[in-house]
Amino acid sequence: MSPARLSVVGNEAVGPYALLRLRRGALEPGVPGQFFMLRPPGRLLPRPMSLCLAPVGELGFLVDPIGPGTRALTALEPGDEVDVLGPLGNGFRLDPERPLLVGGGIGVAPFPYLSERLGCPPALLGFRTADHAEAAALVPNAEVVLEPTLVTDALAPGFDVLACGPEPMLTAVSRLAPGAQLAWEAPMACGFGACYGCAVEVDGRMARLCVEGPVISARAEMTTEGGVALSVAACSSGRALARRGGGR
Amino acid sequence: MSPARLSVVGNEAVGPYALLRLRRGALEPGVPGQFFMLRPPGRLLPRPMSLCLAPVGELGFLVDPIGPGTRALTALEPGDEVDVLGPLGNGFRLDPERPLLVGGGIGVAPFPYLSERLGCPPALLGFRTADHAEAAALVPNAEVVLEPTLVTDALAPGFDVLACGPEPMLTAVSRLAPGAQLAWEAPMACGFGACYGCAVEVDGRMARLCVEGPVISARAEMTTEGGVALSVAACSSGRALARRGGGR
Amino acid sequence: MILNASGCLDALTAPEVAREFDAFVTKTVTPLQREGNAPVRIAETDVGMLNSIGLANPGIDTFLADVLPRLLDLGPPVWVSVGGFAAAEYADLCARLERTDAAAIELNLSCPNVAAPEDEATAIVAAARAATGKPLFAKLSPALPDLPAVALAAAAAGADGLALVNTIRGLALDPATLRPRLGTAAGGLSGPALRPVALAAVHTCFRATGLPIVGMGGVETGAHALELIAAGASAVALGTVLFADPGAAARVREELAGEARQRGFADPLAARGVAHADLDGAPPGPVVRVADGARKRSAQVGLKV
Amino acid sequence: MILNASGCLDALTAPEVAREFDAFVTKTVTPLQREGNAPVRIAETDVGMLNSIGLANPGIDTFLADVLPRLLDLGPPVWVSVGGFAAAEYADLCARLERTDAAAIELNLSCPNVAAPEDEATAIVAAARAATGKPLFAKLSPALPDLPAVALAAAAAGADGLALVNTIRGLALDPATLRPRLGTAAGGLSGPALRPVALAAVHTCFRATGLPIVGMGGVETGAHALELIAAGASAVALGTVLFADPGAAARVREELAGEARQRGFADPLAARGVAHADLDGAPPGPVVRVADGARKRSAQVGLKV
Ligand SMILES: Cc1cc2nc3c(=O)[nH]c(=O)nc-3n(C[C@H](O)[C@H](O)[C@H](O)COP(=O)(O)OP(=O)(O)OC[C@H]3O[C@@H](n4cnc5c(N)ncnc54)[C@H](O)[C@@H]3O)c2cc1C
Ligand SMILES: Cc1cc2nc3c(=O)[nH]c(=O)nc-3n(C[C@H](O)[C@H](O)[C@H](O)COP(=O)(O)OP(=O)(O)OC[C@H]3O[C@@H](n4cnc5c(N)ncnc54)[C@H](O)[C@@H]3O)c2cc1C
Ligand SMILES: Cc1cc2nc3c(=O)[nH]c(=O)nc-3n(C[C@H](O)[C@H](O)[C@H](O)COP(=O)(O)O)c2cc1C
Ligand SMILES: Cc1cc2nc3c(=O)[nH]c(=O)nc-3n(C[C@H](O)[C@H](O)[C@H](O)COP(=O)(O)O)c2cc1C
Ligand code: FES
Ligand code: FES
Repeated sequence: MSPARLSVVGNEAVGPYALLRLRRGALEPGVPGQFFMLRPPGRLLPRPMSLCLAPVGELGFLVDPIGPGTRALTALEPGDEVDVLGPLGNGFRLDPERPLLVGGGIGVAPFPYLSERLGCPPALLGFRTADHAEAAALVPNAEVVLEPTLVTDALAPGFDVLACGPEPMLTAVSRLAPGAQLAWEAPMACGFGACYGCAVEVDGRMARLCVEGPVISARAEMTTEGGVALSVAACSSGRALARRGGGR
Repeated sequence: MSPARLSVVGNEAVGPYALLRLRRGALEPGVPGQFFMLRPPGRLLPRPMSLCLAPVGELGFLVDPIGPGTRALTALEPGDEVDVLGPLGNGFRLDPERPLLVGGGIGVAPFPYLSERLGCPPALLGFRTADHAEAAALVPNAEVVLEPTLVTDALAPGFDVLACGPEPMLTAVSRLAPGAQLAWEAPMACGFGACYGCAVEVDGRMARLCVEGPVISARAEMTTEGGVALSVAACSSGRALARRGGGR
Repeated sequence: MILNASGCLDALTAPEVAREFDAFVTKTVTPLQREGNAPVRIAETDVGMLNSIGLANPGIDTFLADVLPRLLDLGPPVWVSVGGFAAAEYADLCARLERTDAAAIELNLSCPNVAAPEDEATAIVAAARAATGKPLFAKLSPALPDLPAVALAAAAAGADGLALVNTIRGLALDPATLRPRLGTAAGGLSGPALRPVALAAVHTCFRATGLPIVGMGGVETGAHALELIAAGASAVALGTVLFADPGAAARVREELAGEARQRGFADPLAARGVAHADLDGAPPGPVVRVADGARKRSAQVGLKV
Repeated sequence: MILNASGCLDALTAPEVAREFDAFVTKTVTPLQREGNAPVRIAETDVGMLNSIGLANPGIDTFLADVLPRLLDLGPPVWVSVGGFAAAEYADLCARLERTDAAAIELNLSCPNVAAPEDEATAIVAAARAATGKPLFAKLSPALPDLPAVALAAAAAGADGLALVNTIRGLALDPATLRPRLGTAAGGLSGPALRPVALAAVHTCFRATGLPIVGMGGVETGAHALELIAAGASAVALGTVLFADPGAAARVREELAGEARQRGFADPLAARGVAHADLDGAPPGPVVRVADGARKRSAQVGLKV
């Protein structure tokens, strides 16, 4: 199990984000919601990135440059090479009857590929600014809300929600849509179960998000870092996971 | 006392060496035999380099790529910038009556500038291979010997020797030409007396080569790293210094 | 011989990675189950990574019942790392492992809670020695005022080898908030920053004890591995590098062979200890006599003295 | 407040560099003259530098007669770093400095030779305290099993502040010959690798003692300095960075002011200890009460408690 060295095909700005396109090589795109570990040049550890787009022969990632690793990824240029491992973790179940994609900020990253695989279901996307909202152009059938309006303000009942976004959003969504599939985040060093770094507390026990997530549809007693206990839908594996608090 | 950021004008191969030319900025070239600290990109510590050439508006260095620092210097390209501190240390006295430059390998580095300042005196240069000997083209009036012939095999008496080269050569030269001015080397972290890293043993006492050297014309009891004690000519400051053993 | 560093690989979730090692070392097992520390548990810095996993493990009961049998099924010999808070706990853990097919036991002595690490090492290793006939490796922290003294104490108490080094304490702040990035504030620093520290530890402990040493700390390449061997290691373990390159075992093994050949060594282990030899060819300084038991038990797991 | 790290600047050969500091710290002075170690004494690695200078210094007699008067003439306050092998030597060195204009004394406690660093620190600091009324800073190695305990012992014995951290042991091999690059084999590792180690040390010792701390270890930028202050430092010292950038004091001071402003702090010291405060604004954990004498003497050299 070695990372593949993929070459950069393109890296274009999408609002404040960058759409990094890599030649796919022998890697499979996997299921939407699965992720890949990308090693930014000059950094010790790889960074988890959801697959955003899977055009023929390519893998596309939407990167939010928030720290040294993501900034190094957004600085890659065509012809550069990057080590990529994946697909990893558990993606979304693709069997919902009335799918609705609900996401916020860089949480929309997995939606273009997810939307394609689900036949372009409706999507409800929240962003901080109009600039950030440029990413919505990657998602077909999207309705966009901007802060101070929140996706939860606009969420209609009766859908099978597939959500990805900052923790407070996921928490709020899980209250309104108890059957939702949620894609969580946690800092990850390895992405394949080796380091126990991505452990989050679920039902008073620690579970590795990279092994049991990142997509969870759960109804369990989940405790976030801030200590807020809430009840979310029971997941296939019977557990729920919380990503670390703080949010970005 | 801050290093100046100089931009690279050119960096051309001279045999296995590289001639790195920098825009001089506000720096003085100093006296031949003095040195500058150049900080290779990506490295923690700067590296000492003798000034090789001082064309108008430029400083030129001849670099032997033997390790990470010197390799990074030889990889610099026109337009790159490099932090430079100097001139530092004590150079050659320029008052000898019958000067002869004696050098070996990368030890020829200070000679082009020295030769210019002394009016192109004769030079005797030793190299390992014909490829290395390409550096002799930078020194006017040079006679070249290749291994197995050594400069000391060809050294005629009656000259005021100014020498720079590997330690065994300097040691041998100082035996044949007791009045010689010798330019020694030692690993240096700072070049301005701060770290005590460049200390070498002289007369049973440790002295900082960057402060009291690198050029010494000495007659004193000098102990090299290998423990060989030898007598070399007394220097103006009444001391002699040995550079670290091993040699390259 | 290339091992993984304890806590840096779960052979059950990544069996194909584990099978590339000559032996597999478990995450440290403690008497009782431990959930580990609250998140965030990892952070990258410019010189290494910090972790505050907190010895998360299922405890010895579940480990023996559920985990070890599956690990043994994978193929490579299994070294079990054990940790506790008192000598009696280590002894008990070793006694429980005695009847298993574990190939060796690594005593994680890296978090001593007392002011005299020599005494602590002596007590723990002696208790463990009394409890097991398996090869015993003492894993030490490099952050000790007198590391070789602790290594000697472990050797005298019956350790058959050493595992060097564990992480050292470090902390990183979030640049924006200036708050610690890890939930526990400080954590263990591993990776590149440890490289010179590990070399110093292996060098001094080899000289002091002559015991076989599993060297680790920031190894990323075959050249790094060869340096640890030259300093005195008989085996090399890979930790942090596995997170970026799970295939590192095979790569490092190949690079190591090439680096050794290039320097004229018949095989990598022929370079063991050369850092102690004078350049003029004089042999390394006095080699400490290693007890016959330690010699024999180390050989069992393929480590030469 | 920005100082140089002991041993990283000779104010007499580079007075214009020294004058950029708020106070100048001398290289450690010992009772007798020391030539230092045989070359090679320095080596760069990928994560820091190694040195084995070996406390080269002229000895206290020559220091008092020839060096100190010239240092005092330079302008900035002079802190004298002292080192010895027994408490009585430290006491004697402090007594000799008592009648000078040295602003403060740094006790270099970083090479303890005994197994119980707490006892050693207590003995040395107590002896020094009895010998001088000058502000006393205990400089500690981070490589101790229980650093805060040693810091507390130093505080209890009368230290007015701490200097954290000294180097940790490292070793580098020549890649071609696989022999140690330093003449002494191992040496002290400084620079970037120390950054997380220094942050952890300052963080834990601030919490344990509340004493003013001179933080150091790999500081290259104002952001690094601000992190040490956030962890608990009242002043920051520059070491290895000076070798590449002798003008670092002025640069770091300016960057530090900018970094603090950018995060909404009126001045850099307003950020002192914020790493200990909860993000929701709750104040940092229990602040240890600092003795009046320590408070007063630290204030003398401009360090707030
Ligand atoms: C399964 C998964 C999929 C992801 N997919 C994407 C994606 O498609 N596009 C994208 O831009 N990002 C994605 N992320 C987040 C991305 O991995 C992190 O932003 C990145 O690792 C940060 O690295 P850095 O070096 O840039 O910043 P760092 O310096 O590591 O972090 C900057 C700040 O963000 C915080 N932080 C870092 N990682 C995380 C995290 N995982 N969760 C919450 N806070 C964090 C840090 O504590 C710090 O405060 C994903 C994360 C996971 C776990
Ligand atoms: C005053 C002075 C002037 C110099 N002028 C020049 C010059 O004009 N051109 C030039 O190419 N080089 C010159 N040097 C030598 C040059 O500074 C070193 O080769 C360089 O610092 C090596 O750095 P590195 O990172 O490439 O290799 P490193 O990894 O630092 O060293 C590679 C090998 O060389 C050895 N080594 C490193 N530095 C020295 C040294 N100073 N003396 C002996 N052995 C050493 C190391 O121990 C190691 O074995 C000069 C040195 C001094 C002291
Ligand atoms: C995430 C992580 C978890 C670790 N867990 C353990 C452990 O359980 N027991 C142990 O003895 N060492 C543990 N270590 C230390 C490693 O075994 C190793 O000693 C250290 O990381 C140095 O090697 P490296 O630089 O190659 O990572 C852990 C290290 C990391 C990074
Ligand atoms: C060349 C050198 C010499 C040093 N000499 C001393 C010394 O004499 N006394 C002392 O207490 N610390 C000494 N130190 C340690 C520094 O004062 C400082 O604690 C350490 O280098 C960490 O800071 P830095 O990473 O900024 O260099 C020395 C460090 C170096 C690099
Ligand atoms: S990221 Fe390493 S275990 Fe999940
Ligand atoms: S190189 Fe630092 S004192 Fe000479």
